Amino acid sequence: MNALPSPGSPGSPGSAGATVDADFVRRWLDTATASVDRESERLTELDSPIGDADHGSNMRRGFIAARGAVEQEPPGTPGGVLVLVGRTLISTVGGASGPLYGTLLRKAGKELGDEEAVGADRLRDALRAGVDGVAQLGGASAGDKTMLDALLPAVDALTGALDAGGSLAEGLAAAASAADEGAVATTPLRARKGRASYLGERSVGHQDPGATSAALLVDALAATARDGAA
Amino acid sequence: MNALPSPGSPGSPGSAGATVDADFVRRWLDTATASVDRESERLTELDSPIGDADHGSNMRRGFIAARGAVEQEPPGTPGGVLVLVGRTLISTVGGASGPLYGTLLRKAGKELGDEEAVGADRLRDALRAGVDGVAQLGGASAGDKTMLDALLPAVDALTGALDAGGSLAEGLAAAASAADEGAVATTPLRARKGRASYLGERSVGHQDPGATSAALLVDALAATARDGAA
Amino acid sequence: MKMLINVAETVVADALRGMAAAHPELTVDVERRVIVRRGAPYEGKVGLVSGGGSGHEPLHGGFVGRGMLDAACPGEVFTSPVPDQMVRAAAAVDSGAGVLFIVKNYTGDVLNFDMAAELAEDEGVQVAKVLVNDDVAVVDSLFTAGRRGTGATLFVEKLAGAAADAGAPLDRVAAVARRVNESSRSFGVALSAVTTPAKGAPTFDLPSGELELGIGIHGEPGRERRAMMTSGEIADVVVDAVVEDLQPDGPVIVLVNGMGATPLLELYGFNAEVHRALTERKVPVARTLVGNYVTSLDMAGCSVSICQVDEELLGLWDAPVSTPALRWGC
Amino acid sequence: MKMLINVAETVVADALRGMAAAHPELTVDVERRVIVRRGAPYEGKVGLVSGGGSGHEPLHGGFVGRGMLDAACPGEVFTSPVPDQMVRAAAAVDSGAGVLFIVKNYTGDVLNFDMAAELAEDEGVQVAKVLVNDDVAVVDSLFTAGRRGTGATLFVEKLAGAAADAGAPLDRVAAVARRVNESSRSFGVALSAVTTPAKGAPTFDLPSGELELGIGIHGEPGRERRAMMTSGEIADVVVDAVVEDLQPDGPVIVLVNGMGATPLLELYGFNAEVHRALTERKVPVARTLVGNYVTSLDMAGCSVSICQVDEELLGLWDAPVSTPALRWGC
Ligand SMILES: Nc1ncnc2c1ncn2[C@@H]1O[C@H](COP(=O)(O)OP(=O)(O)O)[C@@H](O)[C@H]1O
Ligand SMILES: Nc1ncnc2c1ncn2[C@@H]1O[C@H](COP(=O)(O)OP(=O)(O)O)[C@@H](O)[C@H]1O
Ligand SMILES: [Mg+2]
Ligand SMILES: [Mg+2]
Ligand SMILES: [Mg+2]
Ligand SMILES: [Mg+2]
Repeated sequence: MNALPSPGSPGSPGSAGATVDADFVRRWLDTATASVDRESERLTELDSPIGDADHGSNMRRGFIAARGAVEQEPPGTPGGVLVLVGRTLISTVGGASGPLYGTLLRKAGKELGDEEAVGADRLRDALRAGVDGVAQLGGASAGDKTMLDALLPAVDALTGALDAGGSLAEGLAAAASAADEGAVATTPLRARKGRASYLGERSVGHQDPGATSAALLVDALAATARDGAA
Repeated sequence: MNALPSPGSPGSPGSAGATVDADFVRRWLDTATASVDRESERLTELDSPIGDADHGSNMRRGFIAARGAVEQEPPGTPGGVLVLVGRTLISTVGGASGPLYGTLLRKAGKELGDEEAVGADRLRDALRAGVDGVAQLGGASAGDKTMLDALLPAVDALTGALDAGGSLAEGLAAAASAADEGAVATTPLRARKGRASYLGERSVGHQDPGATSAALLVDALAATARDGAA
Repeated sequence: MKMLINVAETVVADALRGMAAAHPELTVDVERRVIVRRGAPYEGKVGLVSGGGSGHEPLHGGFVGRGMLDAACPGEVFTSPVPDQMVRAAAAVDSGAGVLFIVKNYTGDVLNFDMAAELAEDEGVQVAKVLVNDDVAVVDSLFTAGRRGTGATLFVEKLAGAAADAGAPLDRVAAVARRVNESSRSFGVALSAVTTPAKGAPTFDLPSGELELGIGIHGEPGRERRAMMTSGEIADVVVDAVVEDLQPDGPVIVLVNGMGATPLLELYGFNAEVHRALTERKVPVARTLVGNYVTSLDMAGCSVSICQVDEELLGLWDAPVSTPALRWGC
Repeated sequence: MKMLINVAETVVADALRGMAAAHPELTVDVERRVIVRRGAPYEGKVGLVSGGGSGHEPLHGGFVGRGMLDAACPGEVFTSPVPDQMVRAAAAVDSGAGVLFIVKNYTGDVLNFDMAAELAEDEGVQVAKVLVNDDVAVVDSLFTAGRRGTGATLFVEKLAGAAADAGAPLDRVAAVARRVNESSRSFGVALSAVTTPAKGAPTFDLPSGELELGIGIHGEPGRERRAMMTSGEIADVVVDAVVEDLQPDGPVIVLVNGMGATPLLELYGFNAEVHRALTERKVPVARTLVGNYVTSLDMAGCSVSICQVDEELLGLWDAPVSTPALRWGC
């Protein structure tokens, strides 16, 4: 709860005090967009047996649009970038993932207000706010075989790492591992939300596409921190 | 032209004088129906690449109906049976083959009028009249890749065999061989009538379904004479 | 190949029972295979009768009703009906003003309708016939059975039907029908072959990555096989084929017709390209109809039909029609 | 898999251009993906807006017109539209009498329409929402996203549309819509999987000799796979599913709906079996609609929807409707 290294304390680059600014979020967006673009077919493939085969193209369309929007009028704060990305996803994705990811990022951005640069703890607060928003909007809980099964463990891992004195990069690396594991762990679950829930028992044995894309987004966050820290 | 063995001369069974009566035509109908039934899939198969994949079911439907009609009220003369078969084909087959085969048999039957039993020469006359009817109705000539390419050689072979003093069974055996050869010889032809003509050059290399079914009908005629003669 | 059927033998009879159940405004004789507009014959009105093999639905049964056909005779799948059906239909719809047979140009249809016309005239019904032969994919020469009747059948049935509805006498209705046919051209493209219930397997092989140009509506292969093209490229080929043959010098009605299994989403997209192609060739479009009207069972693909119209024909097109598959103005 | 398209990315935009070209009675905003009835807003009339993923055509765009929808918002293929579209549609059709959003029950549709409703209300438009959730194949429990909206959407749009056309106020139109949904049930069967333009291959494998029972309209597999059955057997399964769930004690309207690639010949044959099955279960049929109305691209198969009706609902069904895909009485 009370992170020991105080935010903004002049630690080594890569400490929990490392700053997340608008540029950081923009670099994350670039990495995430590239990753979603690259994995688009796989996401659609995962959305075929238990969904409607559009998750990859949905994510791709949304992130390319978000990147365009941010490039056209780059907001000056990390919160501003996140809100713009969230809004753009809502306006361009559609489906279940559009409002959900849009809410994730909008709520996260709103949490940051107009702070110009934030530390790891505030980023964690923002992610927590975003994930809470997703849970509230979609009504899903852990284990329902949704994107939350990657997002919730990610935020928990980040929190744990920071609480244990880890740096931003370390915390996000832990979050990424947890998200990846969470995504893989959706395979044996029976879906209780979204399209896959229509399949009942037949949804078992397939990895959830939204959990998979959520892990990609968290992975991109970790990569951004790692590259910035290098 | 002038067949030497005069019609009706009391020759050996199987001579040109052998009689074709209502029973003969009924036995032919049984044999032809069985053969069409057995070969139905092959006829439809042949009608696939250059037609509309219905010739087998057309023929099968028509001959089963014709057999039913003849069984229900068996006409007493060979001409009567042929006319009834022709009429039934017209009323039950549809497509190109319905009116054409219907006309073949109706015209053949009409040629025989109400003669109770006829010899080989009259049967030849009847077939000639039927085939002329087909040519007139359909407007096709030899080499157009139609049923006529089996029927015309069959009548010619029958005529030739009888002219050479052959028996009914011999004449019909010759007719059957000629029909079979004629059917096979349609393969390299380019269709000029019926559906296959739409394909132009692409009709080359496929055996005509109607010529194939025509050969079956002539084969059945030969078999009827042969079995009767045995 | 899976089909939503009982057995192949009863497909047509089953469909007729289903039509009877769905359309109380039609009298469906399942046994004798005649679909008649309820209330026929209509006093003083010329009766319109068409028919052909089944498998092209909604053609023709779906076009029976006010302002179009008075009766339709469905044959077996892809097999023209038999004369008995047409004779019965003619008798059912003749008010004394005579009957027009609308016949698609296929050997089977022509022969059977010819026989029926003779028989119906023997029974005292005055019969006129019009042949629909709009398919430019077929070279019309002494060496073919002539052009096939395809999409333009809808134009002929609609416009002649409107003329009959307006009280025109038999020779006039027949003249309209002939003029519509002469003013119409069609061309079709297949993306997949068709599977008939009787055969149960595709009638020809169409490898992925290829399409057939110049197909008919009976699962026949086309004139030519080509590498798969975009919707825009296909529109150019198809529009070229019909426009070069018809050489219209005035507005046309265009039918963008699905062969059965092509989604409406794709058909509408194709329609955009057809309009573009017509506009580029300076052919004004007066009316457009997009949908599955003259189909070939489960074939994927499309055809385009155009009909050049003057004021009279356009008026007949806009006139009220009320049938299961085509309905407006009433 | 071959499609009549240019590229997957432009499929929806191309279709909208094609709709615009075919239907001058509609205003199609291709860029912003809104299809609006020409002349809207109609003074004093409640505006009806629906929408959803593309690939279900003619739903919803084909149902825009007199007596049905005022506007439709098409999303990407099988992807619900975005709130911006619905907000724009609401603004375009609101005469001040308010707007009803007709929403098929899918997480995506619900979330996007919810957001749109908030935004539209911010802009001063009074919005009511009705959820369509008629698919009995889905167990409606806490452990699912609830029943899907499928064929009954047509009933809701038609009957609520007629109520709005007759001048009913928003709460009344919404009440009719809800009542129709509560009185309706659907169940679908797939004989083949669906191929989306984005994926370009079937979304699931369906071996020959098998069918999927309880499918949705987005290429999702069904609840159960079975050995292929006859049309009559399928009708029994499907009719049992909807009748046992709805337990109608009066006449129903029945929609025998094709999923896209099943020939009309087969659908009519299936309708005969559906009528037989309903009759055997003593369910009287007041009206029947047979055709491809709520489709799933190129899927072969069908669904049956029933809606129990009283005098009022039957009157609304028979009321004039004039849209590209459903038209009668005017
Ligand atoms: N109620 C929900 N809460 C959280 N996530 C959800 C919910 N419903 C669906 N999802 C996520 O959305 C993903 C599907 O997204 P997508 O395919 O883009 O939308 P759609 O299901 O509308 O086609 C699922 O894999 C799941 O992770
Ligand atoms: N004008 C014609 N004259 C003679 N035979 C013809 C003619 N047109 C077609 N045929 C024959 O009919 C056969 C096709 O019969 P069928 O498949 O039953 O009818 P359809 O072509 O109407 O489907 C062809 O193979 C050919 O032998
Ligand atoms: Mg999806
Ligand atoms: Mg044939
Ligand atoms: Mg045929
Ligand atoms: Mg979707």
